[in-house]
This record gives sequence, C-alpha cells and structure tokens, in this order.
Amino acid sequence: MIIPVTSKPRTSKANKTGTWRSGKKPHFIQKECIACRLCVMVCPEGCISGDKKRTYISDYKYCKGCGNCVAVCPVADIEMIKEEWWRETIS
Amino acid sequence: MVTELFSSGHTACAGCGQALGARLVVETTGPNVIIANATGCLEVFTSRYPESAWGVPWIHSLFQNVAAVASGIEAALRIKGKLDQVRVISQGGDGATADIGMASLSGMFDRGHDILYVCYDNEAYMNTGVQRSGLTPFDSRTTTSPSGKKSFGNPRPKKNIPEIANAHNVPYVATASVAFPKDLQKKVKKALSIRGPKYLQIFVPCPLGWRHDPGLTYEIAKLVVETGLYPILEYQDGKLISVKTIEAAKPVDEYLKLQGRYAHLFTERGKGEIAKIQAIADSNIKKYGLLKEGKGVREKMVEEKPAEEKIFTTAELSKCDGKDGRPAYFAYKGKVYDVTGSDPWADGEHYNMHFAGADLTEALVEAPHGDEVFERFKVVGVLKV
Amino acid sequence: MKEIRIHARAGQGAITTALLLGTAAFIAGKYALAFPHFGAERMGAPMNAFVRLSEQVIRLRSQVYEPDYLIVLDPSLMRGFDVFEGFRPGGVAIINHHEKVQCPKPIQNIKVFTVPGNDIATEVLGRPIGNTTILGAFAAATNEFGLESLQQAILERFSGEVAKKNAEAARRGYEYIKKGF
Amino acid sequence: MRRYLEGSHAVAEIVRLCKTQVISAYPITPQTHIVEALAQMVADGELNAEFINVESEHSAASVVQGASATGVRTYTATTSQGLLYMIEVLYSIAGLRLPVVLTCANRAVSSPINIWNDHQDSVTVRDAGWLQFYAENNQEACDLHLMAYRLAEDHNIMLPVMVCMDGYILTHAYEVVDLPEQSQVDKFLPDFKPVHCLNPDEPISMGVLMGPESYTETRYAIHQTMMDALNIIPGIADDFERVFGRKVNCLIEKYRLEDATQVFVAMGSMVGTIKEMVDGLREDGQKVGLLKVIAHRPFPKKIVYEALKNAREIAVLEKAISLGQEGPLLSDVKSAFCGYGNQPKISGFVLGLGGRDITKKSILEVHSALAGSQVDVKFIDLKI
Repeated sequence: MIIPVTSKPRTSKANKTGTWRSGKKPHFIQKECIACRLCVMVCPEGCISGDKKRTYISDYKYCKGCGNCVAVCPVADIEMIKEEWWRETIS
Repeated sequence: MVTELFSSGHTACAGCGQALGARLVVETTGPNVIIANATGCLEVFTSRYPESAWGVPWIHSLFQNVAAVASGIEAALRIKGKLDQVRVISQGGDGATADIGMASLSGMFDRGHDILYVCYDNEAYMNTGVQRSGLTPFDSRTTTSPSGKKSFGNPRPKKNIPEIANAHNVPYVATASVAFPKDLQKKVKKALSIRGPKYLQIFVPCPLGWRHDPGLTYEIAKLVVETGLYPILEYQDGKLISVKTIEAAKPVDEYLKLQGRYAHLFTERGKGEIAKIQAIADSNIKKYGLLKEGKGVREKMVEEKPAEEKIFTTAELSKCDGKDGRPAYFAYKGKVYDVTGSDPWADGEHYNMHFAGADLTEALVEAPHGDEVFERFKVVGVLKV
Repeated sequence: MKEIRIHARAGQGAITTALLLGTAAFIAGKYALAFPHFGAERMGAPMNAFVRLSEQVIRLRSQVYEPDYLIVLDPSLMRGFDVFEGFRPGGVAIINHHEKVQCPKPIQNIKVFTVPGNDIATEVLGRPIGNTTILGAFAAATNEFGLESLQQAILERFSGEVAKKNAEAARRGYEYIKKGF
Repeated sequence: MRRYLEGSHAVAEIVRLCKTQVISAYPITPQTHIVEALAQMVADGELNAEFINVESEHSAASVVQGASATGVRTYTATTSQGLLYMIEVLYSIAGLRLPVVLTCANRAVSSPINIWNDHQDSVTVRDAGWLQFYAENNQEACDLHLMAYRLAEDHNIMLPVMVCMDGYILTHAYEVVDLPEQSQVDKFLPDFKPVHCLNPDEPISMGVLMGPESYTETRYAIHQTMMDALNIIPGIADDFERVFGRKVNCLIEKYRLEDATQVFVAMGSMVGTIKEMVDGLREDGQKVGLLKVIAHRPFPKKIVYEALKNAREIAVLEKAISLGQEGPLLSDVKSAFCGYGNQPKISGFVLGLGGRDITKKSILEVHSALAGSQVDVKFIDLKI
C-alpha cells in the first residue's frame, strides 16, 4: 500500500502567512523608488515584486510585516504603517 | 518577480535570516538542482506536509546525515550521466554542520563529491529552542549556555569551519552574510561553476533566538561584518582570494546592543567581556586584513595597483568592469574611482542600473545620492577625454 | 560425509588450504563446505580450518569435533596441543614433517603420514610453504579426489608461475605418498 | 552455473548480476568480504556502479538513501554495531519507501565486544519497516538477494529489504552455489522504476514534516504493505522458479512436519544442523520436525500457525533475546496461536550467542528439555 509521503512543489502558497502580521505592514510609497530591487532581495518571504521604478509592492497575503524592506531601502521609499488587520482582505 | 523556487507561505518567523538566505541561494542555482536538507528550522518551516515551499527537488532525511544523503544523490546522478545538467546542494544549520553532522560533512569533502554545502549559521540550535552549538559565539546567551552569577554565556569561540573545510583541500570555501545579497549570490554562482566539494557559510540572523526586532535582521547582518566579527572571506584551493573590506571598523557594542542574547554584557560586570569580544573582532581585522586602508590581503592580491594620477583612456576604463575578478572602476567628473569590493557594486553592477568601466557623470543625475558618497572611494586616476 | 580438521598458525594459509581442498573435491563432483574457525587471531596464533566433503548437500554447520582426516600444517603445534583430539578410528592424518619435532605415536587404527612438505616446497617453490604439497599427499592418502582435481583447483586459485609451481608441489606430495608407501 | 566460492563472494556476484548502481559501505567484520569483492568488481569494470567509501555506517545508509531517492538501484551491507549505528537511517529509508537492499552479516552486539555470529543485531531492528529474510545457506542467501531486489522495487511494496546471513558461518564459508546467468537475472529483475524520485523536471519534496494529522497513515501504509507482501511473495517466488528453475522459499520452509508432534522452530544457518538432527531423531523413531522461519518481517503468522497447529511440543531456538522478556521469535510464534483453542506447549531456547558453536549435542539438549515443563527462556550450552 503506497500513500503519498511527498509534497508537491510550491504548495506552501496555500498557507496565507499574511495573517501573522500584528498591526504593521510595509507601505510602498512609489515616489523615490529607483528599482534597485534590494527590497526584493532581502524579503524572507519572497513576496515583494515589481519591475520598473515605482512599481514595487508587497503581497500582503504572505507579508509577515518584518520590515526589512524598509530597513534596506536606500531612498526611504518604503515605510511601516499601522494597519487594522481585521479590515485587510487576506485571500 | 515572485520566486518560483522558494515560495511564500513557508512558516518561518517574521524576519527570518535563514529563510532569506535559503531563498537567495536557490534563486541563484536555478531549477536544475537537487537539494538535500538537514533537520532543522529550514526543513520544518518549508516542508509541512502536504505543503512545500520548494520549487526544486528537495529531500530531508535526518539531522546529521545531509552531506551523506547528498553524496548519494551525486553518485546517482553521476552513474546516470546527469551530473553535467543537475547541481547538488547539501544544506543545514550550524548544529547540523559543525556538530552532529561534522563527520558526514568531512566525509563528503574527503570523497570529493561535486556538491555545494551551504551552512546557514544562526549560531545556535534554533529549531529546538535556542541551545548552544559549536558555532555559538563567545559570551552569547543560549538556553544551555545561560548567563548567571558564574557565567557570561557561551565560554568558547566559534569553531572555524571554513578553515576545517580548507584543511580538506576543497577547491572553494567562502563566507557570506544575508546583508550582502549580491556578494552571497556571486559566491553561490562561483561555487557552482567549480567542480568538487564547496563550502559556503552564511550568516543568518534569528530574531527569535537572538532576541532582536524582526526588522533588524538586515542591519544586524550588516553590522556583524562592519565590526569585523564575521569576516566575509573567499578561498580558492586553500588560498584566500578575497575579503570584504570595511571602511572603518565599527565598535562591537553597536552590534551587540541590538540583541537580547548579549544584554547581560551591558552591565557593570559585563564591560570586560565586551572588550574580549572587541578583541575577537580586532584579531579578525588584523588576521584577514579587513580594513580598507590596512595592509589587507586584498591589497596583496591586486597585482597592478594603478598609480595615483594614472591617466585612463575610455578603452582602459572599460576593462575595469568588475567582472571575473577584474577591478571595478568608474569615472565621474574626470576622476576615476575604485569601487572594487563594495557590495552595491558587486560584479561591477550597481543596482542593475549602472555599470563599472564607464563614465557615469551623466548617470548621477538619476542617483538617489549626491556626489558626497564618492568620498568613500579611492581615486585611482583621471579619465582622458 | 567426511570431516576434516586443519591445524595451523594464523598466517600459514589454513584457509587457503581448506579452500583448495574443498575446490578439488567440488571439481571431483562432490559437495564441500570449507570454513575457518572464525577468530580474531593475529599472525602466529594457533588456529583451525574445517572442511566437510559429501555426495549430498552439506547441512551441518557446527565445527568439526570428530574428524575423519587431520591435516597438521605446522608440526610445532603438536608440542602443546592434542591435535588428535576426537580423531575417529580409521582416520588419516597428514603431518607436515619437521625433523626437530617428533610426531606422536599413532594411536591404534589411525594412519599417520608425515610428509616433508616444507622441504619439497623449498625445492619447488623456493619458499617453505608446504600447503599444496601436503594437499597432494592428502589426495594420495585418502583418495577423496584425484591429483588432477587438486591441480585444477590450484590453477584456478593462483595464476602464472606460482600456479604452475604449486601444481608441481602438489604432484610431488602426491608422489611422495604413492611411492613411499 | 554451479560454482565453489565463499558466501560473501557469492552474494557480491548476485549484487553485480542485479546491476546495482550505487554501493556504499563502511568496513566491519564479518561483512568486509562482500564489499571488498564489490569494490574490486567496480575497479575492474565488471560492475558499472559508484562505490562510495564512507566515514561511518550512518553515512553508508544515508548515501544509499540519497541515491535510491534519486532513482537508482542501491546496495549496502553491515552488521552488529554498524547496523545499530544505522538504525535511524533504516527507519528513514523505510519511511520514504525507498527500495534499498542491505545484507546483514549477522554478528553479536557489544558489550562485551564479540565479532562472532548471533542474530541480536538484525532482530533488534525488526520494527524499522524493512522486510527481513534469514538465510540457511549460501544458495539461499543468493536467492533471497535476488528476491530482495524484486520485492523491494515492486510497486505494490516499495520497502527496503534486509537479507540476514550468519556472519562467518555463511559469509566466510566456501560452498557450492548455483549462480544464475545474466540473462536470467535480467528476465527476473526488470530495471528499477521509481514511484517518486528527485528530478528537476518534477520537483517534489521528500522527507517532509508530518504532523499528528498524517503521520499515523504512513505507519498504517507500511504495515499494510507488509501484510500485502505476504500475499505477493508467493507469486514472485513462482516467477523465480520459472526463471531460475529452482524453488525459493521466502516465508517458511517445512521439514518433515507431516506427522511431527515435536517441532523445532528456527532461523538462519542453525537450521541445517537441526535438519541433520531431525533425520537422526527420526531414525530413532521420534516424530520430530522443523519449521524454518525465513521471513521474520513480515511475520507469516497464519502460515506459521497452520504449519504448527498439530504439534504437541514446540521448541523455538533463537540466537537472540529480548533481555527481560524472552526470545523475540518465541513471542512471535506464541502470538500465532493467540485466539486458537488448541495451544501446544511452546518453549523458548536461546543458544549460539556470540558465535558459540551450535552442535548436534546442543540440539539434543533442546530436544530432551522439550519433554519437561514449558519454559520461556532456557539457555543451551550454558556454562554457569
């Protein structure tokens, strides 16, 4: 009798870790952005995306609100803001 | 672009340095890789059945045998004739690497398997709740090396695994920090271009175990390098080929004070201890030549040190593009600056926008900073127009 | 079924002797089970090897306590050991002769052949390793297999000049018994 | 082809004929001759395999685990302390449903250190999820290795298999073995087709973390597979006979059981000696018989019951003991009778530990004790 003991690739996406945030989230101001991609690089969740200047966003479905994107941004174009998490849509 | 090789939805703590490190590694390797993972946080937070964060073939067996499991994978690929197409990575935390898995790691090095071993060094057994490992630094507080009336925490310095790796005559050994992602990725790329056993040790902060704000992961990973406490090194065939130099070494308490694991040192009694940690940093700086102006190894390695007022033609400048170990120079308002070894200029690329080997006078208009930043860099000559 | 016990010192080739004996019997169409007295013996320590020969599959796995045949490769062993312990009446013993060691008096109903195996080996091989000579004598004294089977076993086990010389040493041992008695 | 060779070399020949692709082992007496022979075959180009010398048995098992997970046929061998050092990897291999084949050259367990034969090592790991077979002689050891690969890689099984052969007594014994032709082996054993494997084209995650909601099912599946194997094995044994023209028993073997009232039950090489004694006792008019247990896991409980149900006195002879209880095989045999009315007298005898020779006399001692009252643990040849 064989039952699956393996997981399919990338299936962790079913797990919406955005619910973990407690009151803060990064806000991408999209004014000074130079598209240096450092925020993308240092995000432990891999949930920041964008291609051109001033297009970068965090996927709040997964963002845990650690704030390292804010710390790394060379042009201070990301800020931590308070959020009322119960108003956020997760899906 | 949201990565397809290391997916969101994993269950690492917010600000996890290991998640960050692992993502950077696998994004660099690309999809043609098989990863063997030791037991530990990384395994647990990426593979809770029926989910997995991995977009590459991945296997976990036990705590201490990851290098041996990877050896088996490599042997299987070799016999199948697929080793040219598929790379093998063996990875684990500091405990899996430096303690329980040391013998199997040594065996992997010794047998010469074509594997890149990546150690995510968060300096303690985090998966079990922050116990002391062989890579826990001096005077750091863990649950099994607590501070107390008779203790300042862990009484021993970190094991020097890169040197142990070198003692096995492996072709490539390096250290990195997640605060310097381009340097890290460059090293992964380089390691994968070399056949045989490779070792990469990455400094990965753990907000939970080190008791720091999750938002400080980046800052702490930067400071540990800037203080000299975690030398960023690169060895090829046992020879030190590059070090990440520091502008001016920051005092270690700037790094220590951000972390609860060192809080017991910031007392009257602890002052002497901080001095001891400073001594470790100073010794690293001296040993590896970490100071930019010091007589470091880097200076020894650069063969042709250009004279101060060397006159560069455009063609000459274009050769100094920072690729393949060449120096990274650019010109600005007639002066030629040396940015070799600067992380924002790794591989001669500056945020994917500017490239070394060219006159960037025009381009600075776009930059978020003024020309005051150039003071940090050394002028190596002038550009002949 | 015939049971054989070989006495030697570790390093003197008792296992090879047992193997050659078994192989020769196998070539002659018999079943053979050859095994050492498994030990952690280092060079020089007294040790045994055993062989069973039969027309049927051999099932008995115990050591040999009541041998039908004895082979003593190193006669100096007889100075402290009773190599004849458990020896069956009617048994045949082949003893590698050494002038300085006196062979115990044969018990009733037992045939003892002393063969100057090392001397013959020195002559033929240039080295005093009498195993194959003794096996030649064993073949002649017991008729369990012919000289050809033994020589074939030797040629399978060794190669080149060594094989040829050992086959010759076996013949000399064989002749020694056939002509001498 | 009938050949006269050492048990270890015979097994190495079978591993070669099975076209094993990755071999890894760490030296330990008395396993060494097997892996030395394989290393030579690889060195001579007779076997196209990777031979990985490792720094411990733990890594040997881990290397074959990694290789098997990558979709190639693998082999390792060990014994005693080495097998015990492998234990956690053994569980992991079974848990990942990887068809590794391992030879255990059975040896006693320290302390005191003892390099000679008994069954304590493999019996100790019987719960790891490996099919476990015990060989009586070297022919059977060879045949069981062929069966091992075929069974392990069967898509209805996909579990590792351990072939146990007595250290020295079989591994170092020269005897006549009928070795098959390559063409026969190829016919019997098709190329290994993994159910799942590490492959960038299909990037699955293996060895994942399973919580309380799913772990139980993995154990259930392995147990169920073991039970299924009891039904699958006879069919594959028939296949074996068709291809090799020789019968192979994989579960049990009955010897002169028809009208036997007194029955010996045993595993491994001592069975041969017992067979001799059964014949001897039969000549004396005693109605004795023998049940050879080959499959220790899965334990063919029902078949054992059927074979023994008419016996009045049963003697289970073992080279192992669960200290503080009784011989593990005795417990298994007793459990086969649980729930039936006609309980025979089942006694346990422990003998042959640490290489102590099992002689005809040892078997006679067991036989004479059988007439007395039931015992759970009686040490034979005890010198106290």
